[in-house]
Amino acid sequence: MRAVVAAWYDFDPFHELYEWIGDVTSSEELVYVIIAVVGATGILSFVGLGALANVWLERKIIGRIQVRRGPNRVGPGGLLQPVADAIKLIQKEVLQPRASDGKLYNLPPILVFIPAMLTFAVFAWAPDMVYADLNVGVLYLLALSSVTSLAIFMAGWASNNKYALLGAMRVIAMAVSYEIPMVLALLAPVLFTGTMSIPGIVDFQRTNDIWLAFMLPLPVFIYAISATAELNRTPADIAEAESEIVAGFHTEYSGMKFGLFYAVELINSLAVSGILASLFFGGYSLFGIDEYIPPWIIFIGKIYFFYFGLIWLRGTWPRLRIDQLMAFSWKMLIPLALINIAVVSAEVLIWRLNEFDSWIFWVYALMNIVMMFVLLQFFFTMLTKNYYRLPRRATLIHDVSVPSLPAPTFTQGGNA
Amino acid sequence: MSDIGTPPYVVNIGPQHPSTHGVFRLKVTLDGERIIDAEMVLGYLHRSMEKLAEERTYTQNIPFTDRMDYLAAMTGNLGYCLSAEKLAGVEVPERASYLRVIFAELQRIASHCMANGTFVNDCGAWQTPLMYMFREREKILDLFEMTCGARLTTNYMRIGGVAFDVPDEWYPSINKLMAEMPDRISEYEEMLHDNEILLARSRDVGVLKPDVAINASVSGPVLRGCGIAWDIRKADPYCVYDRMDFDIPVGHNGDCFDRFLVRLEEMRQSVRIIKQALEQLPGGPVTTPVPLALRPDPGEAYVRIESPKGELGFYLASDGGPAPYRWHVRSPSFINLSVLKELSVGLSIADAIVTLGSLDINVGEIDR
Amino acid sequence: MDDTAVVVAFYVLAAITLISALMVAVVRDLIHAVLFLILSFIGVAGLYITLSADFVAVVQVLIYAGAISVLMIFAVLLTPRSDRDNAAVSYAAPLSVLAGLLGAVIIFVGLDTDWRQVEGDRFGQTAAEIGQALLDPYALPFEVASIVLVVAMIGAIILVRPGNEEEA
Amino acid sequence: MIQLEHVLVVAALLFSIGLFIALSRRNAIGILMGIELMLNSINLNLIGFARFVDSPRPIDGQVFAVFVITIAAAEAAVALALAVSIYRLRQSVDVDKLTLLKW
Repeated sequence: MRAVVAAWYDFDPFHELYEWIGDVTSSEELVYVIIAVVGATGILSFVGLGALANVWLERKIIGRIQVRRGPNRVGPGGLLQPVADAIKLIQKEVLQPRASDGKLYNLPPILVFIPAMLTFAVFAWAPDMVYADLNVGVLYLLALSSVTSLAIFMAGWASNNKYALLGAMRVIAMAVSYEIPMVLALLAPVLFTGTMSIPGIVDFQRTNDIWLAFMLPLPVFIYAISATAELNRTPADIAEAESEIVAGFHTEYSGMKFGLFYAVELINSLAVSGILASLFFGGYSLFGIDEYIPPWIIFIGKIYFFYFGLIWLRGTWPRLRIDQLMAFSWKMLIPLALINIAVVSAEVLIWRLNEFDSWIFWVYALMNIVMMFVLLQFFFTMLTKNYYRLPRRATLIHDVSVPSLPAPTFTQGGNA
Repeated sequence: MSDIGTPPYVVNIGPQHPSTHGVFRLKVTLDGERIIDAEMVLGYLHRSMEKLAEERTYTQNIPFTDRMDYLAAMTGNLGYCLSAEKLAGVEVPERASYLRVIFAELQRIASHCMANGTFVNDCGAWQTPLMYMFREREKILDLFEMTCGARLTTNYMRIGGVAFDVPDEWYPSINKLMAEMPDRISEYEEMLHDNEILLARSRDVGVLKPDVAINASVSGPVLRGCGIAWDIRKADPYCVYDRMDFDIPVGHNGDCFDRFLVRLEEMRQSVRIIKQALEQLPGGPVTTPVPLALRPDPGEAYVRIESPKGELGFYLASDGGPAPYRWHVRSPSFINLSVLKELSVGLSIADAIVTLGSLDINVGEIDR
Repeated sequence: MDDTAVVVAFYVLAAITLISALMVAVVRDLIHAVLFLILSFIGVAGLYITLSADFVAVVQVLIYAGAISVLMIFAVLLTPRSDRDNAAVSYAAPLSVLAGLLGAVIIFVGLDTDWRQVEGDRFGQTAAEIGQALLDPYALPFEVASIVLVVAMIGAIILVRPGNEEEA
Repeated sequence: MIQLEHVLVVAALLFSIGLFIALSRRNAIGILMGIELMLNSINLNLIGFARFVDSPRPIDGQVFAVFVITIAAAEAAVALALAVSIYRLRQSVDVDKLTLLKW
């Protein structure tokens, strides 16, 4: 793997650091510990800086979407706005409702942080820049996302607030519904590549010079939607639905505790973008261009590309109701994912049995893209036909006309 | 999650809540997320305007009407001044009538921008449609500012006319705005008509039956949303509306989306009216001199106008003194709100919020 | 170094697992009990990792912490507040003695038996191996398990279907 | 170095805690929690045996653990559905009050 990257920059901190420390000391344990600490620091600083940058990006881009300028007072172009936000949040009083559930109330802001950070451990930033190459990487990501929903539930429960409890119930219900399409969608790249390790999947895409997204457009769609649902972002932000249940599970959190929830939402968005980028869009590889640009820059670029997509979604769409969101999962995403799994397994079987070259991937890509459009068209028509039954323009009438109506049936003020 | 049989769960939506459009409280009993009972609690914004008015002269009462429906101050002014003029028998110059129509219709556009924007916000959009609609609302408020110096609480109409004539730079501004407004409205339609999520959230949600609407005395876009073509501007024309050519938009189904559509289309019709009024706008004075301490003869007057929210009625009774003996306001928000319980029982919390948003209430007007 | 780390991890995880399992029995609030149960599940998952069963560990987190505990939370929230206590029956003390005795017997048997132990870590890609085992020697149990799941799903739906109330 | 005995002791303790919980709770959901803990201890044993005990196909223990997790999920779903419907019938999930079959 090492031989592949031999470009002009040859930036490979882990490997070179490893060798350098290896020269200085002969203690294997020391090298191991140092590398672990350096890697963790690197990932944490990326995540921390990323969260700060996301605050600015999100506010700026949403501002642009909403025909306004966004933050532009603190620092050049409002760049210091996140710092100002953070300072404001830190110095705010942290209120705790008296009826809240003591320790349980203080735990969730910390607990949600752990899975958010852990997600970044398995990403492949460059061929040799992998912090933890788990051979169950994909399942590990799914397990982490389910832990996040539990922490959010704890927050809602411990606040002892009715809005918060409603939000918590919604989170739990969503977690149950959207875990299934998510697992089924992420199964498809695993089937194709024959490995659950993230670096392995990225490597498959690099060696075959194809993105799995071409072959598996449907799982990309399913995963992206389930991920927005798990992230609690519009159009699926029902857990914190501002207009309905105030702020959902974090209604009672103020100051930096709220800040942590907010930061975790941004970090999780980055994580989801990272998963999309590495499982479906080639990770650090870019059709050979990664020989000339440091791969980790490509990977971060891809992460921010998908993150922009998430911001765009938030700036554009209204929110679905919880039962519609559930119906969307059970009636559309799960059947689609099942169909997709059947088709993909057949394709993988044909490929493996006949030992075809990688040209077959482009055939599969064509087939699957066509299949995706047909299926999506069918399901969308089925799900939304009721909404188009009436005209979407008001009728114009020139003169006043009041129809004669049956006897009053109105009961307001009486019983009811 | 309807029939699991969980214990009922009482939630207070409001008085502090992001989408009650003011300090209004809806106490709902939930089964899961479904509302099985709803109780409206009003009065958090009660400022006792009707009683205060009995101690003030007729002219001094005009600012109160700004602060009733603070999103449509012009129509509040207009309705009050019309009723005071009817009580005192004051004639209004023609130019003032035209200006009143223009400003009332501008106010209607501004108010509908606000209503539709917050409605889509209540459906969960992250402010974007609201910001688009605010763009046009800002321009309308600029026109107000040019004319009377205030943007929100305009206090522009006077008994016997309007306070000021429009300045010269006002004409190019309004012409430009009216030229681009139809495109803007089309832009909103483009943005929102084909949006499946908006349709899913508002089609068939909060369906108001025509008979219920009429029996509840609902008016305005809420009434027209259920397919009844009723508009005071045509049924009982005031100012110079009888000289204008416009249509009444009506909905098909009476659901939240229809109310939204009716408001969008009404903005178009308002633009039409303003264009005609600008063409016909005569010269001359903008106000009839009226004594500052107006003492109408004993008697009473009731005038109703079509405010952006519906039928806004002003009842004034005089005992011959400088202050009204009794002032009563028939506020459309209050009466339109009365169907909320009928509409929201059986819906989920999210739908009830959308329904509340589509009724376009203004708590300043409800509580007065 | 590797070994000591694993041993320390094992002891810490065992302590977490057992203490939180005990807390499930001790705490009064049912929701707290469920949350301690989840902690215990996660501790067990950690133990699996120290026993080089990473696939089972992740599945444990996914199924127990992600699904079963969510079901339990739902069930708790669907019952009224008054029923949300975690009280023990009045004869809990003799039961604890009984459970303790049984545990002692199991420990004794476990320590006393010769288990034909072998040295060394034998697992590489457990996920792939489990997959092959499920499809080759255990194909029939695998299918039966899927049928059990379907039956359980249908059964659960029928049990909580709204129509049942009239019959009751 | 972890020995099989360590695993067995932890699993046995977990099992007895689970047994105690399952026997002593009055709440149906509490009983289910005890059963889940017992199943977990069994899984721990299976994994431990797979790791340490000589056998022709060592992965068998883990496969069994996967099966046990599967069945536990099914069992939990049905049991919780039962608990909810019992609550609907009797307005209580206290197993001491479920005396419908008592003669």
